[in-house]
Amino acid sequence: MMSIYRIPVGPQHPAIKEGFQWNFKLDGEVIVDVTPRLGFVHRGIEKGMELRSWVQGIYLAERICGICNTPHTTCYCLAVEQLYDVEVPKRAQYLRIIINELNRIHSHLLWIGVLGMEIGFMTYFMYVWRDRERVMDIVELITGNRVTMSMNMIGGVVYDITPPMEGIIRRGLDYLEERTKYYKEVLLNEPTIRARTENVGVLSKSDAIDLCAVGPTLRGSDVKSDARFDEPYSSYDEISFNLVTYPYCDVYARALVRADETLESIQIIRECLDKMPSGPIKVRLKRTPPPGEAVARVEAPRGELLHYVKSDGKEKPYRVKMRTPTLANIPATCEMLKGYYIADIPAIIASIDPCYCCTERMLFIDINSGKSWVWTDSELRRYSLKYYRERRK
Amino acid sequence: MSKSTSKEEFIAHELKSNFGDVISELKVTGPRRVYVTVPPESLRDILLFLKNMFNARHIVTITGIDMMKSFELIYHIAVPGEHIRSILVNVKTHIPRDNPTMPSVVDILPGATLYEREVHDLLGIVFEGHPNLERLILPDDWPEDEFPLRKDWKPKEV
Amino acid sequence: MMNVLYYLFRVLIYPGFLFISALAFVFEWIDRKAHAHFQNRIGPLYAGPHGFLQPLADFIKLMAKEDFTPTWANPVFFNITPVLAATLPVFASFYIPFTGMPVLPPFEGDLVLVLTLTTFFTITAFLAGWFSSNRFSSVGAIRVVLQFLGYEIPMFISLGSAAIAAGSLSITKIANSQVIPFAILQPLGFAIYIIALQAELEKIPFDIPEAESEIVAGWLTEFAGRKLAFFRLSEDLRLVLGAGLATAVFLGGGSGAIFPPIVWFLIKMVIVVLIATSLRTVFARLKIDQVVRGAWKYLLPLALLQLLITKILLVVM
Amino acid sequence: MVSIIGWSRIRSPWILYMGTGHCNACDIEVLAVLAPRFDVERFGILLKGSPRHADVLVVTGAVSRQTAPRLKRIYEQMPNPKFVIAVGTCACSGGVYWGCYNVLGGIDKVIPVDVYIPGCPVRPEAVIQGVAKLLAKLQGGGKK
Repeated sequence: MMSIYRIPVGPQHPAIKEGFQWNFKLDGEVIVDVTPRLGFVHRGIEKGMELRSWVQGIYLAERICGICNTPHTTCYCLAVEQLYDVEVPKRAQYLRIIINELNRIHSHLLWIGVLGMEIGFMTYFMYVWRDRERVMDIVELITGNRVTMSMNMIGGVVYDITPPMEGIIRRGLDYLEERTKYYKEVLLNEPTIRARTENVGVLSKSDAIDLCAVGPTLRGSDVKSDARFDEPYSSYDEISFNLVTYPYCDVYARALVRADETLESIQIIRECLDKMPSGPIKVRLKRTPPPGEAVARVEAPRGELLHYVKSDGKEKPYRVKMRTPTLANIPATCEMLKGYYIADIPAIIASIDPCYCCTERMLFIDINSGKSWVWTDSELRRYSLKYYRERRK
Repeated sequence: MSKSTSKEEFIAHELKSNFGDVISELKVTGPRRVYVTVPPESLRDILLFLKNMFNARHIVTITGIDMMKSFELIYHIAVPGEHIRSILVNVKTHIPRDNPTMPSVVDILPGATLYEREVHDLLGIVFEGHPNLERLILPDDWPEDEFPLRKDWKPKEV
Repeated sequence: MMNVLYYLFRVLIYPGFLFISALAFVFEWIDRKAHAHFQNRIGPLYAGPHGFLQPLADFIKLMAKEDFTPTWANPVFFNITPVLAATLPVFASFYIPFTGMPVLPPFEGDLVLVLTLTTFFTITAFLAGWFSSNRFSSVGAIRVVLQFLGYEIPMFISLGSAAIAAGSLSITKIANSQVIPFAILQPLGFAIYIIALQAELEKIPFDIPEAESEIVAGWLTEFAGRKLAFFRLSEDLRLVLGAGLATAVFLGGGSGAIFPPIVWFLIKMVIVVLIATSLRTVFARLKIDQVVRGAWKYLLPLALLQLLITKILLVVM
Repeated sequence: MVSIIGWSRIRSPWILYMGTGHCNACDIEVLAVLAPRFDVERFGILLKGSPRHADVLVVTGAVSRQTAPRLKRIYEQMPNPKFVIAVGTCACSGGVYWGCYNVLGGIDKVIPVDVYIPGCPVRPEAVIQGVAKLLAKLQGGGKK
């Protein structure tokens, strides 16, 4: 029986950058092994970086992922500044914190809305995305653009926050805080959401550490690790905020982690606005950095992001390596699927909230008979229904 | 900027004492940064040492660079400091360009499966012992022997 | 001769086909506008005054689109099912007393006929999905039947208990015999009917056969152009049928103070439609196994309980 | 008769969204167009899942080699009269990914495009204006 497993290209919600495809190895009913196949949205950015000058690299780094564009530019600029061995002025560091946290609020609210859309709760999606516009207004106020902030520059920051802006930003933050608390309330005790997210896609704490998971996926399994604490870049250590973790290890925990982190981010921005030092916002630097190499780590909304930069003194980078947080989470995602029955795959895949447009194919290989077949999600769902009905008889 | 705290010094010192003869270069370039260069054969021992001695279980990624005369692989390992993933130890190795093979580290650090497949895809380095070294990133119709991240590879009109 | 003309007029124009289709478009407009306003949006605005002609615009556009039959699809069923899907609800609506008197003369047992026609529709939906030879529509078809197994029996029982209370199986008699609307006498029956109606119309939280993001558009995936127009029209017609049945059986049909029966009937139907829309707005989509298990574990016992209460009340009275 | 059909086509353009080698910024802006603040349902625009149901194909992202055949197939599955809107600078001309080896450049290298909406990411207002321009083009005797 050969038929293709394919979730069609359709209205998709962007949660990760790389499209991926799941290959399952089965022993009868139980999933023994899962291997992913990426590459559907691969554009060859790392090679593209070598064709661009250092400054042009910022604009390409920004468009690796549309949602968390700021962490990418922050990480790239931090790495290059390490090459120059220069310290960015204090005010620029605080501005970078504010922009990164605004981006985190934007990304987390987006994901919470998409979680509602994912389980068919359109009203929740509409309300959350209506309030998310408030963050984009603040971002537009500071940088002039709703989504791609292009705030960072090698040696500092491009835009500044003037006193009249602060008042608007604070009012926006108050409104956002009140709304995020309300959405967390809904998340906590709305039965249909809980029915679709509780103890689904469980990732134990030890697996999360072994498989190097990052971000909310890791912190949902009760592991205290956040790049802002592990490596306090751009004076995060001067800001007091706490690390959010939940012990339930399932999708419900990850949703709660993201909701709490949004509230934390709002506090961070307020504290930055209070303690904002005066002074210049950028440092003038030569066009090409001295030869050498540098590594920078930043906490993107989806997890720890790493940029490695190598320069040989020329005006184009010799090598730029980026590791997006989603790539780190894929082995952990495979772990979540192991040991479950075929019938559970639709629930877990939906709970991981993959980028539907890229989750294309699911290949099954029965290791006993060596027979291999590929199923469509619909056939998979039909099989799971039949499977559960037999179990219930 | 370069006030290096004791933890990095301690790690560097431990590495020096255990693998002194093998290490060709070791430096602490700043807070939370340790660079060490080793030959390919002893890479696995270093990773095992870091894992057992310092409980370093998080590999951030593997960077592959085409240095014209040889390939350079950098294993970025996060070693616990004040937090469980604070200090970044970058373990570097050089492998010859003609038959680029490297022992896989998946059994020591299971998180490295995808990074090795990515380097294999883009640079053509074969990792012996890797469970399934299939294509990860490049499209299906991509010719077998072309590796985009090599310096001598020019993008043809697609 | 005059009699035939009169009947033709009643069937085709006034309480018949034209009137019901216009009602269908109006109800779809009410549904979309209410749904949008619940979600803090405006909803259709520019097609006619306040977007009133939006459903009509959708219908005409679909009629004018290119319409083709996929090569592997079974041509016979693929072309018949859309027409069947549109005519069944209309035929069933002929027995609903919109204007106090239904289009076709009422007879004892027309409630049973209307319910069998709704069951026929489910079978048509299954055939449409199954024979359009697309993976997603075949699974959508299976889910239609699965969901049908869940909600159909509780729906019949809740209507049955109302029929027993009114002592007749003719919708018109049930409507006229209600001094106090059954919705107040039998609130449980009314609630079960509304939930079952929501499942029959495949609206959230029961829209698994159609709009699950994994299976594109369920059993409707392969239909385009005119066929899709008929299926969307049939969806609205079923809403009219469902709301009409709810009004006739549970809300006392056209009986009301000053206004003629047709006005009261329309008001009550609009109320039922708004209830359905609010259900659609407030809930998330359930999984198919949750729906089927919920129907058998909760809806069915409650329906039987309602039947028991009605019987006891009748015996006591 | 034609004017009624023309009116109905202008009043209910159903869109099908597709991302090809995109960076997600334009996707969330296209999705934001459905959210309460911009709410394109006022113009009768609905987001549809199946190519059979849609009139307008909204495409973002510079076409990557892997998604080019899929984009062509989705376009062919759509019934006439169908239109294509290229959303974002990448969809119009490959945008910031010039020189990247796995990218074909703009959408028009694969399928005919009716409306180009530049912007990186495109603003929701621009998407609405793009659709309005398409409808205006339709009004002036669009192609059958």
